[in-house]
Amino acid sequence: MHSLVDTATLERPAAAPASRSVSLVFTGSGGAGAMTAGQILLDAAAKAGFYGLMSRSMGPQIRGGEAAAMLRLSNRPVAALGDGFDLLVAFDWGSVARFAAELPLGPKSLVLVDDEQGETPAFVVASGAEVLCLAFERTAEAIPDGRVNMVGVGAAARLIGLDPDGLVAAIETKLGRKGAATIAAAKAAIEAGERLVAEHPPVARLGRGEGSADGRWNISGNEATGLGAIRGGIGFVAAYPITPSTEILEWMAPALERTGGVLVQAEDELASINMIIGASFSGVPSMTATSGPGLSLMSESLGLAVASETPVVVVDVMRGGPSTGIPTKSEQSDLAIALDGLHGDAPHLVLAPNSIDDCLATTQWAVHLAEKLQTPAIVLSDQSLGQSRVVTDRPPDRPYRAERLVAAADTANYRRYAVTESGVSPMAIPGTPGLAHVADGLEHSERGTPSAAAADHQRQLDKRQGKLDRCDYGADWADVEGDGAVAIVTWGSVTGPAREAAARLRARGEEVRLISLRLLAPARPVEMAAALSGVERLLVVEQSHSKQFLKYLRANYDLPTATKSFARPGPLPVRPVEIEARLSDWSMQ
Amino acid sequence: MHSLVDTATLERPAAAPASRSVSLVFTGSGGAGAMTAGQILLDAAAKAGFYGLMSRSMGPQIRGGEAAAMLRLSNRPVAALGDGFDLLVAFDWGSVARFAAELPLGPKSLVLVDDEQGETPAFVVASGAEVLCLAFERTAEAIPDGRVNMVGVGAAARLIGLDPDGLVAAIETKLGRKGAATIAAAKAAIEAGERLVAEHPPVARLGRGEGSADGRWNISGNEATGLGAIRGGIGFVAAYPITPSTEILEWMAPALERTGGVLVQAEDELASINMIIGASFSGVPSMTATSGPGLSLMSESLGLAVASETPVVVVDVMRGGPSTGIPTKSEQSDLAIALDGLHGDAPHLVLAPNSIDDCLATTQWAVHLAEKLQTPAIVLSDQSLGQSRVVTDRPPDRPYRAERLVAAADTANYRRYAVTESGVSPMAIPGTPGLAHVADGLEHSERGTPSAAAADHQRQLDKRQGKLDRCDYGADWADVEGDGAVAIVTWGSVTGPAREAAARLRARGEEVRLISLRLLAPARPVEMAAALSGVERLLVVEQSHSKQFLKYLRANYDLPTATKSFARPGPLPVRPVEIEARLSDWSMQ
Amino acid sequence: MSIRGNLALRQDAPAPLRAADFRSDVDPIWCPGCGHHALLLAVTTALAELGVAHENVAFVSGIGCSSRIPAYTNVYGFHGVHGRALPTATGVKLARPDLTVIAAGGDGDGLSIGGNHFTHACRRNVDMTYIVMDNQVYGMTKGQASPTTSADWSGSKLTPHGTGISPVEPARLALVAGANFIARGFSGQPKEVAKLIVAAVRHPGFSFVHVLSPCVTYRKEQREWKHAVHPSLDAAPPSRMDEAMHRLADDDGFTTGILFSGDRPAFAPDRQQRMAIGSFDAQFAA
Amino acid sequence: MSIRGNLALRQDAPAPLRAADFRSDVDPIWCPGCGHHALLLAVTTALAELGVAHENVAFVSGIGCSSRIPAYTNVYGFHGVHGRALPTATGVKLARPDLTVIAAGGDGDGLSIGGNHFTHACRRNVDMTYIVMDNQVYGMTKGQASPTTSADWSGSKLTPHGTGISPVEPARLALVAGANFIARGFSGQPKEVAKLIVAAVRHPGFSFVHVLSPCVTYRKEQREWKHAVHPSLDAAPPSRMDEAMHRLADDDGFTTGILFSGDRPAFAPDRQQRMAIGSFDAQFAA
Ligand SMILES: Cc1ncc(C[n+]2csc(CCOP(=O)(O)OP(=O)(O)O)c2C)c(N)n1
Ligand SMILES: Cc1ncc(C[n+]2csc(CCOP(=O)(O)OP(=O)(O)O)c2C)c(N)n1
Ligand code: SF4
Ligand code: SF4
Ligand SMILES: [Mg+2]
Ligand SMILES: [Mg+2]
Repeated sequence: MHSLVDTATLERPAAAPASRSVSLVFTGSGGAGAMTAGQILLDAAAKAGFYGLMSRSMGPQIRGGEAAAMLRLSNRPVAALGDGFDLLVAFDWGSVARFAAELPLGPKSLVLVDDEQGETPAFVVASGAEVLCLAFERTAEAIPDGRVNMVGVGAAARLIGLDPDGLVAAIETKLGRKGAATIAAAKAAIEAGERLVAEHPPVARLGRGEGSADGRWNISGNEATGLGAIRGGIGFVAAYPITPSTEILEWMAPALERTGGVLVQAEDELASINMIIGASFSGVPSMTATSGPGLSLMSESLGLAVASETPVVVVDVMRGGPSTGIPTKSEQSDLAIALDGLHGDAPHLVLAPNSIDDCLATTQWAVHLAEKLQTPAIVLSDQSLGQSRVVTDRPPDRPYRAERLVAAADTANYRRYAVTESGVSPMAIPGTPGLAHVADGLEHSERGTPSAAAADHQRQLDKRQGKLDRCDYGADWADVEGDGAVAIVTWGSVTGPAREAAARLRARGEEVRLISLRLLAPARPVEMAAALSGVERLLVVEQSHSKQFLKYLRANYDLPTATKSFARPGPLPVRPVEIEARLSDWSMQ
Repeated sequence: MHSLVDTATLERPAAAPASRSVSLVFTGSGGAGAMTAGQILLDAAAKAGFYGLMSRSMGPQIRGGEAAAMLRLSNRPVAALGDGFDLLVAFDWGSVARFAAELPLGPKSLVLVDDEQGETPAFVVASGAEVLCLAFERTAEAIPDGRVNMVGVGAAARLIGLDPDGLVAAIETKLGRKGAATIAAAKAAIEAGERLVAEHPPVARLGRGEGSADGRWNISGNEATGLGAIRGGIGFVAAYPITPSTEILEWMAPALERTGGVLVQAEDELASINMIIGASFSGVPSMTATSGPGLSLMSESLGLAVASETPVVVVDVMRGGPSTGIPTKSEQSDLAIALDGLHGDAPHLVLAPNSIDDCLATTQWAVHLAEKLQTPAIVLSDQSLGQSRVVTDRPPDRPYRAERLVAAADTANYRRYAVTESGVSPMAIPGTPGLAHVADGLEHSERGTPSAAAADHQRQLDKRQGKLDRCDYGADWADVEGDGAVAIVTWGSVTGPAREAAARLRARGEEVRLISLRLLAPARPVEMAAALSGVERLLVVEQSHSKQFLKYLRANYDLPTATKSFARPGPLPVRPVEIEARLSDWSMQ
Repeated sequence: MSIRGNLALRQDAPAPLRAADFRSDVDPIWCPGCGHHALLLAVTTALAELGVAHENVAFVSGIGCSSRIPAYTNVYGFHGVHGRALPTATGVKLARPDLTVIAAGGDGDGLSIGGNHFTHACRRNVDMTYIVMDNQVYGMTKGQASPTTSADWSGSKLTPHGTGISPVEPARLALVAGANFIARGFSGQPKEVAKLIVAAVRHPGFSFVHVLSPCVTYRKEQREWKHAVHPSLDAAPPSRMDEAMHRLADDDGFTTGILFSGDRPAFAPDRQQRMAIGSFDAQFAA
Repeated sequence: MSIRGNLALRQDAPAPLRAADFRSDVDPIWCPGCGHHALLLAVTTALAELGVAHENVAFVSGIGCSSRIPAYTNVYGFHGVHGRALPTATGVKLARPDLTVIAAGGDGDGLSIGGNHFTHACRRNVDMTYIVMDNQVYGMTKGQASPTTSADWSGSKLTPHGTGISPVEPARLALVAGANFIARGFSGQPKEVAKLIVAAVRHPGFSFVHVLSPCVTYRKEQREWKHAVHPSLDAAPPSRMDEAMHRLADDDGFTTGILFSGDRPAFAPDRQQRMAIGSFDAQFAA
């Protein structure tokens, strides 16, 4: 068993009548439809009044490779995958062993598999899970147009005790356009699936959720990022496709068409970043989305945005690195380059959403801040946020809009880079009479004329750093939750499991503080000192190999002597139980 | 007076008969020949048995702009410019005021200027320096083919009391090829210049140095870098021109031609870095040279070199940033990007020469380490090292050569990325039978096959970090000099003034330690702890605005509580007196 | 605001403007005698002739001696990084179709490091004008070979025996890449160059003006260009790519005038707002 | 070691090799039916036909479905980053002229992000072969338009009404950029493609082989290419650039065969060692 998780602690209760939370996964080779199965079950759970989350994991094959849809459903908002899976539905064994480490199973887990698949993979056997071989394939074949994944959905729904109404509604919404016959076939397959496991005791009894789908959202992180960008005021996007960020562009292209904006596919990332700099210089809030390799290519021109004081937003949906790395899997290892990847002294903004739905608010805030401070903002999302879907309460509206400080026409003696109290200088937008000037990446005087003088350099460096340092970022710089002398500090997607670990400890009566940084640069020493005040033990949690977040914290903040790091590279998600264990036993490495 | 230096402390003694050290500067508009004047005086001082150093400062004009040749000559090795200038020779006032901040003058300074130049610039007046108006131009005109800069050289040589023999020898070497008439004209102009100031008391009395030019070198940092590269074993260079690194290429192109290597001018920096990766993959130690903007563009492919474990050396001759910044002036602000500018967890080497002649040894060491550890090495030089010349003792030969761990033909079951004890895996060079494999920037198994498995990722990340951490770097990781509870920690070109400041304090009987890091990455916590042991007060000195070096130190090392930073951006050089002052008065910011 | 081609005209029609009305008070850093001085005059003359309002022109460049040009005019300018003038200009024009967008820079900036953007800008055919100030050398970095340098030029220490590499002919490259208008001029003839720039700006889509502009410091021999250039003898420039390929196949690289005048419509994404931002929410109802 | 053109021949002459002798044991990640499978066969067939020793071939690629190809052969391979196969291959060949160097990749890799290296590699004329596996789409990132995609293809969510941008014709671009050998093939005809690759590798200087290779997942309509391609009717390919420009001006983009066969000598810097390293010291005597 490759899992790093101690699966003995899995939550599934022996004959759990009251369980209102369940983790399950569908796996299968490309054609099997594991993703659709997961999607429909998530929709169904939402319609039945549950919260939930679905992550995806894919093999390297473009088509026909193995895929896993990992779900967690609950009557409480779900922030992360659980510690392991209660139920694994395998349409075929295929190369499922490649996912072994991503599929923690335990003796209490139940595994369903097609009964013609032959030998059970070693990691399943080793887990001690109960394996049930079912006639998935033959059952599907017996139904006209019946698909095996729908049989699996039926079996799973039954075993987790999900109210069947939601399932019917989900099918009708999802397959509505495909006509009555398709819907009928799907329903028949689902019912057949339910019958297949009718005799088996359920792994959970979800029933109906207390809530209702009304007012709830079902959204992916990449969609939320796109929506946040548009709400913030983005009117121009130039980008070059790259996994796992492309869905942001796919969502934004039609959306911008409707809002009167433009999205262009650029020839490469050097073009994307310079196109958005040009568009922003001309007055339109602009953005690009990419992943690590693309962000690397933008380094030089991000510096241009800093020096010329042109606001732009760059979303990096992180994947495994270095280099091409692991393009389809998640990691938090672009933190260092986002913070420090620009030559020269180039202060800029770095923000990170810390949940799937927070992609909306954080991206929107990034647009607002970039525009307000006339500087580039890098937003660090990752594959596990971007490509996962969540069923959640409708995210609240935030006041963050692009509001640029603009100079009035014919201002006398206009100086583009005038030193002001805030450090922000009114920007002249092309088309405004009397303010023509040249924005420049060379060091310059206040007027914008190139200058190599020490005094001009110092003045402009002070100004560019000062405007970031002096800005009031309010309470959103971090989520600080709970109290006590023990704290977890983390960022981004790892916040989900950290939050859950903290909640579990609190449920046991222990005080735990959670500090999840949303604004990573500029550093906020005063706010951080307050957040850390009284903390004696600090656990730094991140998904990187070289402890990038720990180093960032050490460089910028004063940390308690008893500071400990839990850092692991991708692609395995950090599980709540792992954080919990390290908090419970401080001697654990 | 714009200078940040307290010029009241200038060294020039009132009627100093025994002074054996002098600082002087020639300025003039492009055509005046200030650089040649400086060059000849430096050569002459060398031939007369002195050590010396010459830095250059240029205006933005391509041709005809203002230029300054800043010299320091001494009977001891010279590590840095002094605190200010004893003598300024201005062929014209031109735009010399632009250099004001770079030309610290004081009441004891002497300024020579052509007597037809009109009003003395305010900063000269404010300095209280004595101004002597001389008939430079008319004197030159009176001599057939006489050039004004030679008149200036003569006047300067006389005023610093330099033995005239060296001057004659320097002229003959420098102008030898131009024929006897040119030499005669130059000599006549020099003599006329000497006569012009015959009545004025000298500012110094150098006379003859104790040493001899024999065995000494006169070399620029960029040349030393090129020589170090070739000595290390570089056989292939691809690069794109950029100030202030181009002289490295200009020196290496003919040198490589002679050693059987190749230098190609690439279409851009993306091409340069990938060309050298290709060349190195094929077995030839390879290098490029660039400056900040070019290094930025190489970020992505540096990560490829890390992941594919292909050794390459990238020299960054730093200039003012961010963006295009101040291309002709020095700064240490590419430290952050050199350390952290790669996406993903991408451990690599970062080294920095800490004197002009150390460019040789450090570059040579970088070639050795990159090849030994199969990873990219970034060498951080800067404009003030690269474009300055030094007269110094012949640098000792170092044993550092490119020695790559190579796999033997037909090795059974060859795995390119095999996990070994050192972390270094034998590399198969194309042409070797039986070892064909694919080097890959995707994460991979030991064999090199792409893999998204957590276990392979962890294994290769461990290996790539481990090989750097476990290497024995010996004593060269830093220069640790002196003892005591007060220490300066610095790196790169700022080491020169720091070393001099420490020497001055020691001369006054105070104990001062100097720690100058040559190996910046990987961090050396054990060695650093030893170097810092017993230190109670630590002054961190660097030439950056955002305290990049301080942050690096905090992130990686445990520093004394009483750690203080002296950080200033370029282009003004850090002066010894400034460091001295901060050490003497700990309360000073 | 009236928009025609890549042209944001003045609304108020005051006295006709002259070239000097488009010069800023910044002194060029260029060497005395550099071809770029005359090219600057050509640009300001063209701007005056076009009758554009200062504030409606965006003049974008990269890095190089040539790329300093925007600062010497008094329209809106953006002096970006080396090689990226064209994507920057593309962003400006796509975001603000009402502006007249001109990009300029050197042969190194536009054809070496910026070469990819050049071919893609030609292909994309956004309504803007690109001027390459070609001196067949990197002036700013003190004289290295560029993509237009002839194979036997041995004036750089990096290529002391010549580059050994055939130069690329920018007009040919622009044509097969898809530029919609191609002209060639010589900075020694600033009035003619001004006319070409006027025609280029007025032409819809991506217009490319290749100007031979001597570097008197590193390529003194280029003073001879004045004897080499000769106007095109064609009555009218070709308007089809195949036709133009046939003509350029036989061109010597010194023909001045309009070499191609295509009729592809400019790339201009539809910009009408149809929907309020809030209305996206419905998509996400659980 | 015998070196002729871009060709490192086997020294030992054992039994003739077959295509299968150049396949590795790694399974392609490609979709069933993808054109790249047949192209792989063409490459291995060509290697066998060329009679090169496995260890003397360097096969370099970028990123994309196509760019995975080196791992499926058993020669030395380098799978680099997106768009940079050509500079990497250039470095290999300049450092090791004794190796046979082949680079390959997709239309996105080679003509979009890698477009600058493409034109400069053509110009530089280093003795190596470049194969573009053109499916007019980004397969790996799930179906976006590439520089060769026709303007009206609306299959991508990023360009739902078509790109509106004229595609570039790679052979034309290669020609004006300066490639010394240009051929076009169709992966549905692997034997013919193999022959083109053999001719390309044997030709001195930079040889470009443009292969139409259908993406059956995102461009199902490309299955029809088999009806569109037709062999060149020319007796012999043109050898002068002007001549070839005239021919390509009238080409429909589906002509297969050798389209240009130039005679520029390959760029190959002199590599003779004349001086010991220590002898540089004298330069620096004070
Ligand atoms: C990324 C980057 N690489 C290199 C440089 C150095 N550089 C500045 S201008 C220039 C070339 C200038 O040549 P060209 O564009 O032909 O303009 P010219 O000076 O000849 O007018 C180079 C290589 C740079 N500024 N940025
Ligand atoms: C710097 C960078 N940008 C983007 C990507 C994402 N990416 C991977 S392959 C690819 C395009 C593949 O298209 P093509 O080269 O035509 O090959 P195909 O898959 O069609 O064979 C892209 C955009 C990347 N890996 N690196
Ligand atoms: S170096 Fe050449 S291009 Fe640059 S300003 Fe001087 S003459 Fe002009
Ligand atoms: S997506 Fe297209 S190009 Fe990629 S493997 Fe599948 S068929 Fe081939
Ligand atoms: Mg030029
Ligand atoms: Mg493709």
